[in-house]
Amino acid sequence: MRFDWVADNMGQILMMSWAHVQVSVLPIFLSLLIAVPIAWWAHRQKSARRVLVPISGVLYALPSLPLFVLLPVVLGTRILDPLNLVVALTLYGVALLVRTAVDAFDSVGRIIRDDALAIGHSPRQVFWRVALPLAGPPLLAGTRVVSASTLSLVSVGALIGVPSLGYFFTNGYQRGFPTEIMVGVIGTVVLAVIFDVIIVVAGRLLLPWVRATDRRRG
Amino acid sequence: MIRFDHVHKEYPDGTIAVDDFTLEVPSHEVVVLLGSSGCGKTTLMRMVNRMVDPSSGSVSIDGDDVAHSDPVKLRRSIGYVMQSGGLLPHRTVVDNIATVPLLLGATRRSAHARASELLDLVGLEQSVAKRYPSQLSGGQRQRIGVARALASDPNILLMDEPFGAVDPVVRAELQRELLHLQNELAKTILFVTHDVDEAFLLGQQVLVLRTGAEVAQHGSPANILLDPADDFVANFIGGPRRHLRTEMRDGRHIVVDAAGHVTGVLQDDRGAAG
Amino acid sequence: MIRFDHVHKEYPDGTIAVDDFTLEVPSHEVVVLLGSSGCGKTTLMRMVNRMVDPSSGSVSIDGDDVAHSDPVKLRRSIGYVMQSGGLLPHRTVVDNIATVPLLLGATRRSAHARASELLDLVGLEQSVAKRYPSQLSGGQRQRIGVARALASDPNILLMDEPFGAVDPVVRAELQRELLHLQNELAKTILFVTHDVDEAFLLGQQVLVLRTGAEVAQHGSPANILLDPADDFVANFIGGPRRHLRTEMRDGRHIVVDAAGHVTGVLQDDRGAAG
Amino acid sequence: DPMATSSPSATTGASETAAATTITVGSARFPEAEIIAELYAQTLEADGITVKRNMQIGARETYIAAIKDGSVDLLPEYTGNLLQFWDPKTTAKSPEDVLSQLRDNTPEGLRVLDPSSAEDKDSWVVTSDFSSKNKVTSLADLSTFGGKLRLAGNPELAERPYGPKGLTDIYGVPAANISFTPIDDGGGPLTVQALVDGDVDLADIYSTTPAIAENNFVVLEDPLNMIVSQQVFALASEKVPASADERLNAVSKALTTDDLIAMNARNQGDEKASPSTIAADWLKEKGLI
Amino acid sequence: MIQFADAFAWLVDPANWPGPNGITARILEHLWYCLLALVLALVIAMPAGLYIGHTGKGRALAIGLTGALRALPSLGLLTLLAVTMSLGLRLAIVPSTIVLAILAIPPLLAAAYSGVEAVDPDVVDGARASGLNEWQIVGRVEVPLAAPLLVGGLRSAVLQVIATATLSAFLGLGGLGRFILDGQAVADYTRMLGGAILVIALALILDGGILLLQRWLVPSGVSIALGTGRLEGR
Ligand SMILES: Nc1ncnc2c1ncn2[C@@H]1O[C@H](COP(=O)(O)OP(=O)(O)OP(=O)(O)O)[C@@H](O)[C@H]1O
Ligand SMILES: Nc1ncnc2c1ncn2[C@@H]1O[C@H](COP(=O)(O)OP(=O)(O)OP(=O)(O)O)[C@@H](O)[C@H]1O
Ligand SMILES: [Mg+2]
Ligand SMILES: [Mg+2]
Repeated sequence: MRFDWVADNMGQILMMSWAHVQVSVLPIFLSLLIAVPIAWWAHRQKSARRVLVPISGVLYALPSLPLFVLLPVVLGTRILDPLNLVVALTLYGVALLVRTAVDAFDSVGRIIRDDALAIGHSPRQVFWRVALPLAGPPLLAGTRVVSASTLSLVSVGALIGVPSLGYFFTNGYQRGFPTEIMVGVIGTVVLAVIFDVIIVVAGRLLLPWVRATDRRRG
Repeated sequence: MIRFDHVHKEYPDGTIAVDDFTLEVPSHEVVVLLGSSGCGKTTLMRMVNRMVDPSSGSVSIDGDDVAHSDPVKLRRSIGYVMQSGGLLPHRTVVDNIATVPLLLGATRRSAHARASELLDLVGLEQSVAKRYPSQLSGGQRQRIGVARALASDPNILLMDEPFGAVDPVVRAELQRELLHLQNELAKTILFVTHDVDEAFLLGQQVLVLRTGAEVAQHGSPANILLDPADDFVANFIGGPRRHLRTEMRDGRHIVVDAAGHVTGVLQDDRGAAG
Repeated sequence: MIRFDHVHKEYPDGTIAVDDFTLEVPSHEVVVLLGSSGCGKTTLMRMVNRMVDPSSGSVSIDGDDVAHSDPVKLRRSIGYVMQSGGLLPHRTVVDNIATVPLLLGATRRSAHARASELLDLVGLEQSVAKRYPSQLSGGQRQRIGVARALASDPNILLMDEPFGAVDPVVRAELQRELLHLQNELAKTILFVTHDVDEAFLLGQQVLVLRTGAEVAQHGSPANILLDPADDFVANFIGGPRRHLRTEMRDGRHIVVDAAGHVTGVLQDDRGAAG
Repeated sequence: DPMATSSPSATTGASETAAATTITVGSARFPEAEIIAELYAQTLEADGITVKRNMQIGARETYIAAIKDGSVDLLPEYTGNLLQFWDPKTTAKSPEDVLSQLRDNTPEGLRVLDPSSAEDKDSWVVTSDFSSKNKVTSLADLSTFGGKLRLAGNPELAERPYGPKGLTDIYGVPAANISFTPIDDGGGPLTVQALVDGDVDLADIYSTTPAIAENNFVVLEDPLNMIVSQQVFALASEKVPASADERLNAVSKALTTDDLIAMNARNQGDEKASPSTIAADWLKEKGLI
Repeated sequence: MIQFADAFAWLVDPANWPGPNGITARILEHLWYCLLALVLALVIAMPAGLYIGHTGKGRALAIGLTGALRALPSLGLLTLLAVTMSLGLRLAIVPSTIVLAILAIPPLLAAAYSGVEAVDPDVVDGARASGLNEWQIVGRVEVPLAAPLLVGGLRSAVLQVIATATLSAFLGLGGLGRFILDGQAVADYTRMLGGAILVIALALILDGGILLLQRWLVPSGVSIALGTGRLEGR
């Protein structure tokens, strides 16, 4: 590990990290925003579930590189548009989250939703006030997985010219320079940890009862 | 007043849960549905707040068929206490109690003030207000369930085995408190249980049900105890356990059931002498 | 004979579940541990088959400290019935019953033959043998639990609220059958419950426990009923519910408790007259 | 607009002034291209133009598409390869023919600035062992090579006229005798190592790669000019103001093949200097900024 | 959408199938890389996951580790290993296998420990009290009852590995990634798309295969016990 190189190139490292963050944030949000309604639908309707859950599984099997390359052709975007990456990563995020979210809603349980209805929540209120918050913990766990895998996948964008920490992989590879690749790997992991901490903290703020309840169990 | 009129319920899977049931629950009285598991008690009770709609027949409240009312509004106007408590695990106790007032548009402040009053009413300290349901004992949870059901001051309370999940000492306490509360509030209460002692303790009228919610006997507790309509009822309410005799032991009169097991001590020899 | 000798148990989180408990369970007798939730009953019982090891003190069976025995072998020699049944949900009824004999090296054929016998013994039809636990009613599951515990013909049976999850009619039936079984088999049974009636019905000796498994009273059912050691015991075993008097109604003597609730009908006037 | 006349292709982009424009400079995905792109970028910045960088985009197909759709505006290119890319059937060999045909084939909206004398060609290299043992010093010697020839190079080489196909078509090496392993490091360390380890016999390594000298590799001669002249030049879109051409041409004029080798050595050798440092140093040395 | 027609034409063209660079060979190479990696991952993740699930020890560590492994960028790891291990072209399979195994470990590990944890504690308690020893509890109770979750973990590991094995081509290895990388290098979208379709098809076929295997292997008692028998195979 050549620390002098790291120090000399800190500017570029930070720049690439920032670029990395920029393409990662949106897909994480979008996948949550898209997966939750899909999962709610799949959770409530057996027939929808039979179609949606396997389809989300198939998305997961898409190899990333051709997806990145072919999306501009499909979307009519420009070749280097980060939007391509955002769309592709969102697809993966949705693929990961739909199943988790369906399971999360299943775990809330008919009984508790039934109880909420029985005391006078409207079906819409049942979703917003009961099912969604109670599905919160597994959704949060799913979002953490999505965040980690998104941050790791962004670097494949280096193969199609979208700047990110992945630049250090291809460039370091071409130059036979482990330090540079390591910087990319460590940078990605550090970003993943930062994202994870942010998500966990957000979770604590949004789901205060989880901790209160956990403490009792020790 | 709640009226069931030739009510019948067949679930989509073909189960006939209720087969032609008719009953009038007078206002300000406690009527208990007593029967073993699966006989249709919960189904009957949930017809009142339209959680279940009858396949045929009708349920009406004070003469208005509930089928014509908006289910969400209807449910907000009826208190419902369930065996599991049915509390929202992600809301604090005070928020749980305040659920219905808040749904009805009360301000947070007034809803919480009401919740405070109710905590007093059901005999809980104010300190539990900020806890979550999982941080309470079973008995406390059931009290919160009752408080929540009372929050919007409904005329009708539906109680579905509300004390089934707590241990016997706490249960006895909760039963006493319910009687006390009812003395004060005089709600119309439909109460479901499979515990014979509980039914006889709480009900002004008791209905012993067979499968399909068929009424095996309907009457006052003493009535049923003294004159079981048939073997099913006699057996259900305890059979040999209810056939008592007294014995002398250690110089005192004790009461023994048909199988020879001691059930209590005779307090008053005059009574025993008839 | 099972002996608890100054047994103490502190769980890793600091909970003191049992605080200095001593007891001798005579062979071929049923001893009941009676107490409310969390008082340490299960902890005590599980020390016998080393599912829990005491922090100090010792448990011995027929004079041998269980601490010196191999836990797996020990458990195979003791029958254990739990509230939830604890059956293997992915094995058929017959395989569940045959678990221990198979572990002990019996052939499949002989283990299944034994399982068949046990099905008869606990009053189940042979037709349930091939079903899975989830396909049975609660009462049937508990019978299978008893059958499984008896499979290797153990001398000792540990029963942890075995009938707590079934409805009262079925429970009464199971209790009667257990008494009947015990008449035949004469096992040494340690039985845990929080149901006072059940304890008095089944136990030759009953221990009323407070928190920390402190013995509030130890004696025969009649003994405890007639002479509760203190207010705690009196209250636990029913308080006013056990203070009975008789009344005349419809020309018959009925028995009424202290709160005025009817508990039964007096069968025999001669008895009442003392 | 005073700049409108200074460049033949600036007719449509003329309304944009230098100061208001952000120019995106890109490069192919190998280190040298990024260094040259960095030379352009810093030159433009010295001129007061705001520059965005989008380096190491990929292979020619990708970055040419990117400059066409406006994702990037300025790229370093190599004359011969780009000509063959646009006109695979070309027979031009000399630098002059290549350049003029290249200009003819350049699509509307793009312009070819002055080429540099600096060249970086694909080159087929072998180890000195292989060379002496099999008496191979020229591509022409390969047709008589007895065994199977194991080739390595960039994946795109498989399709290039100077790749395996060229060896067959131009030098008569039977296609059946050739196997090709694509390695995605732009003739970098893995390719070099494959050659050193003897995993392959022949590798396509850019002629300015320091590793050729370091490992004593033999660059096979190309008597039939299969690999055409590869002068470095700047390919610009309309967004690059014509006023910048002069400065960019000045860079090309000052750049030599030896400069490329030296800069690559700084980038890939022990120093691992970053393209921007290397570019800044060179530009200062030449008095261009 | 024109590309799809072309890609299918490319796929059904018999000329593209035989030979060392043909589709058949690439599929076999691809499967081989995946198999190696999956076996390696299973050997590491299964015992570890079962141990954690059974004893509850090391759970926090496992959660942290799976999170960290998930965040490790495959491309970075691949290039790093290729550059540092200096194994050359012939042994490029080593870094590729390691990277793919690292990809497969998190879902397998998570499935193993959460699957075992999800088994009703009363059932385990009952088994222990009846005299099953710890191995018997794991083997006869926990593993069968966790089977559906274990298979779920295997399925997502397989999907990811099949999709990501395309990156192995980056090191000069074969596999279906060749079509994608080589196609990308020369903007041959037909070949790229064809390669991608092959990858997806392979993933789906394997996924279906595992599902069938699950139906066939998981005893009916488990499906009945978990109430999964009637549901669609999730
Ligand atoms: N949603 C449903 N779909 C199909 N069958 C149902 C449904 N709900 C209840 N049943 C069936 O209808 C019958 C009556 O059920 P119900 O819940 O009313 O009984 P219950 O008397 O309340 O029993 P418990 O004491 O166990 O609560 C039972 O056989 C039950 O299995
Ligand atoms: N593994 C454990 N770790 C920590 N505390 C425990 C553990 N098991 C039981 N306890 C605590 O020890 C005390 C006694 O528990 P135990 O299960 O023996 O009670 P019990 O009398 O069987 O109660 P119940 O009637 O609810 O079954 C309780 O406070 C319980 O919370
Ligand atoms: Mg019910
Ligand atoms: Mg217990």
